[in-house]
Amino acid sequence: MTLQALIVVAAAIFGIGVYGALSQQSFVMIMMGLELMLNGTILAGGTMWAMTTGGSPKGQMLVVALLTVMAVEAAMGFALVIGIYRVRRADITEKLRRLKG
Amino acid sequence: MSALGVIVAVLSVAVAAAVGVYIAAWVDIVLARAVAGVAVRPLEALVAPLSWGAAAALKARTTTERPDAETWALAPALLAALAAVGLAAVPLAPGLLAADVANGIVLFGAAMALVVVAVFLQGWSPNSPLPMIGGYRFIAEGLSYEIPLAVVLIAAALPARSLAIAPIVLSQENLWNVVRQPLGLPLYLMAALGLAFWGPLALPEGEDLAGGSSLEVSGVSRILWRIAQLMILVAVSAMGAAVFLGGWLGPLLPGAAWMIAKTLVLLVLLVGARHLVARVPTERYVIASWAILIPLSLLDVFIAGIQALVAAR
Amino acid sequence: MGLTATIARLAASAPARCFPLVGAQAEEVAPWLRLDPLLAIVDSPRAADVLLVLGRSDDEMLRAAAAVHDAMSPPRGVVVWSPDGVAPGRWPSSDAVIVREPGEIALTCRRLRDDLLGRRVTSSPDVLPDLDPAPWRGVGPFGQGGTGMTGGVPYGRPLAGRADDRDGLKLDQMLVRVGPFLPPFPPGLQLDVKLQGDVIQEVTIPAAIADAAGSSGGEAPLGAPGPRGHAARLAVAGDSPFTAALTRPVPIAELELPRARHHLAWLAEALRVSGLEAYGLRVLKLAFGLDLESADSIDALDRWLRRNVSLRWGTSHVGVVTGAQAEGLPGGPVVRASGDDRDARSLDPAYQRLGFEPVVRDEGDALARWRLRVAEARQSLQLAKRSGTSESTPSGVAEGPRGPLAADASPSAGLVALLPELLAGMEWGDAVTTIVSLDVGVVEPSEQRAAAGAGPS
Amino acid sequence: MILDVTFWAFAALAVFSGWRVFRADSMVRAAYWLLVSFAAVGVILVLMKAQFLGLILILMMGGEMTIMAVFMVAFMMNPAGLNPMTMVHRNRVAIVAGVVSFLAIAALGLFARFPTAPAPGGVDPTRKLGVELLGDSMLVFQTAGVTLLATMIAAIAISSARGRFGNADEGSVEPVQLVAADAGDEPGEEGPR
Repeated sequence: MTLQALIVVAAAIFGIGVYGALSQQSFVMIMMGLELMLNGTILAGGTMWAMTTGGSPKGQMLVVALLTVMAVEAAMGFALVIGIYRVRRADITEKLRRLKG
Repeated sequence: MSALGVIVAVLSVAVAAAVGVYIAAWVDIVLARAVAGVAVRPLEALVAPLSWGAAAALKARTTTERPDAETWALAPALLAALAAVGLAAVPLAPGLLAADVANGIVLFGAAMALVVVAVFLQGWSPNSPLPMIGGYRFIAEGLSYEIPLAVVLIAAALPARSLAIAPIVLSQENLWNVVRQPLGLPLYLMAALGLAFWGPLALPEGEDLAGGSSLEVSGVSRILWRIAQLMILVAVSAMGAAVFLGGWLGPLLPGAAWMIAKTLVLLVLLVGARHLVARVPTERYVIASWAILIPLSLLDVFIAGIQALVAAR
Repeated sequence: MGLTATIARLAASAPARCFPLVGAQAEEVAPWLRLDPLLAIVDSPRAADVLLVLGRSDDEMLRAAAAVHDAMSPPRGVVVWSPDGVAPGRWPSSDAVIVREPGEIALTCRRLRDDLLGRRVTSSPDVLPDLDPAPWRGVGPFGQGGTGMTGGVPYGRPLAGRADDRDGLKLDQMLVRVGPFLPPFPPGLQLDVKLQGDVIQEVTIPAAIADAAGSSGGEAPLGAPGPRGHAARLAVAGDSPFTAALTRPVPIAELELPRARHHLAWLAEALRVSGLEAYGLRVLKLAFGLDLESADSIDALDRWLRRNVSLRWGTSHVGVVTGAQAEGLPGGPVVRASGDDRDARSLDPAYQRLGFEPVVRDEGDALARWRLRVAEARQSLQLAKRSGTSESTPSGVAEGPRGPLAADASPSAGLVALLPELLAGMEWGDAVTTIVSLDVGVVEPSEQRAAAGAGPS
Repeated sequence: MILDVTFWAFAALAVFSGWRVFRADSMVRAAYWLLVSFAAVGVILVLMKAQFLGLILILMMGGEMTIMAVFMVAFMMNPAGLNPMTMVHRNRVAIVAGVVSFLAIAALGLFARFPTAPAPGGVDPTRKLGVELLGDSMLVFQTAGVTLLATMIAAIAISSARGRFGNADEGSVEPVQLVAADAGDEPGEEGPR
């Protein structure tokens, strides 16, 4: 369990997340891609804290911040999905030609 | 911890789970007979869980039309595994702790937060309407029991200044948390009923859904699911005993005996609730939880915080 | 001795788990089976050893029963009992065990279960062919259905349609046919329900059940589950004292004790559906052994009901039948719980001499109906005690436990017709509470069809 | 040794389940594969002595993924995977982007030089994190709290049916011709789904 190995794993998770976020049509699936990217980021952040900071809590702070970001992303994402669905009956990106309300 | 210690601790979890489940089933039968006004015959009732289990196990497993077979098979195993993790986080006697982690309360909370996944899968997988409604119900009420559960556990951890459970037990040397935080245990027990989808909060498996999420289950899976559910009850009882009733602390008797006695008291309370309290409608439970139980649990943690501040001065 | 033998021996000491299908003229028998220690009445056919076909059923019910049978997990067996000497040809599988005396039902089930465990009897085979209700129809590149990515009718079933809901979103709506053997429902009650989550959007009473029999038969996952003995259905049963009272004088005690017994048996069932099965059994025992001296027990029961906060919580303000709705009903406890004092007994001179005053409550909700029935049971005991040998006066209308009986009418048709109006917008749990609190007596789909035809337009 | 084996097992699980998320036909399975990925990362964090963070991650994600599963079922067609499903666009571009970002970050991890200062284990990390959260980084922590509060309010405002100017579905509707064009692509829009 070396830093290099951990970063490669985190990169793999992040890469899959990028693929998902770019390729999926459904809003919820796009959010899953974003979450997966954040998952990789959390792993990388945790790795940096565990391997390079000598236990300084600032590294863990970063992960806490990432968890907050994830919560915000999920909540706002779901709210937007509901909002757009309510107005446009759209649940995939192709149904949205314009972002203007 | 030595290898031997680990083996002893893991074995103790297995034994505690098995014995606890058996006792819970027995208490359930005895109390049901007492409430129904039938001759209780406690010794005869000792065989009843075994014979019911055997009868269920001899049935073949049937399937529904196009179920999600893998997740269906996974659900009872997941529930049992989560209950075992929860039980492992509880010190059963001084030094006898399978999951000796610095964040025992968080471990317990994480395991219990995943129970919703197991119950939802159990309801979703058979591809059948009534079980699915049961699964959805459990998600709908999920936060209503999870938040009070987590908040009162945090409040109980405050006086100990630790998230590990052994220090929480030791912090009750002079005064048990059930006295120090009078709101804690009642709120915890109410949340525990929701978590174990048992009795008044058996919403996903209520009689109005003819058994709900486990309606379509047959054979060994059916009995496994019931065992896993009882394991959850045992785990929450043990945690409640450790965190609110002073765990192994007590005069004269050895620590383990006190722990067992206190766990049994909570277990009987929880099991008995099923026969005396009617099932609460989902919507009214959720409203009551957000309007009453969650504010009360926040009050509980607030009081605990002030007490901790005063004690620290 | 091997492990298997040990398990089999243990299993043999468990009660036989039965899933009863209650047909016409079986409600006098069905409720009391719960009191028998040889049996355990279960909620799901998946857990049952024995399918118990009680009473007379028509072909539609037998088709549904076949689906229930096939949902049971082997080893399984069938026991049939019918009051009119049994028509063995009716049940499609030939290996059904036929019982002639109601008293032998429990023992027969238990013996059959033991034989199944001991492999002396083979498990009964599937009745219906294991076929898809319709072939998969896919046209897309991945085998998916018709229009768009999600259209099509996999196995003959359309995917959920969308409709307005209370959140202003148009989400999927699920059409489910429930009954006729759903354990919390009165036996025979069948409803088409449009569900969104567990909110009921629309309820319709299947008008032509025969036309749709294929789907109700094939839908095993629907949990076609079963029956339970609802309180005695006295409406049609030919020999009940209430129908007898239509044409000839009947001692009042012989009317009032069965009425109290009916109400208590109903209460036992209502308690069971509310999650208090054990207490329900206590009430059922009380109902079974009811005599003129049971008044104190009923008082204790009433006190317990009033003090039980959780029951009040689950039933108050649920399923309110308004005064206007009650006016359209012929009468009965449901009407009296909505502030209407119609009771055929108040017109009977014999009852007037006893100082009879109908029990009335104003709230009209499920709680009012619960409390009213307990109060009526109490009152019935008092009347029976005071009546001595006095007899009722036949007038062409008699007050049955569910409402006024006339030669050609049962009180339940109006209640069934009221269901669509009453249940729309309710959560499933509240809807079940409401249906149970109405004490509908439906057994024959034909009767239900008549109700659908006569529904409010 | 045991640590390494455990780590690689969970690392493989995290990556495999992350990949399965976009290959599952059933919406519920997709959401729970993502949960498995998060749980595996949580376990890896615990192995790295960030016990509190790992457990909190699992605790949070258990709830969030369940909500996600319900959203998928509510908003997507074919939630149970009865129909095979792929719903992708610009697949090739996305694959290239994914591979490139993987290679870039992995290269950074492999070839950049990082200081070596492993964190100590025990109770310490959690305690230190607590002191940091309510000490030096109090402001950050408070900001996170306020952000979450703002998110809650915003989420309710966006998703609620009634807005300042009446019901959300009245008024703010896409221009007619675009709706018509959409309807051309997707004739099944109002049909059975």
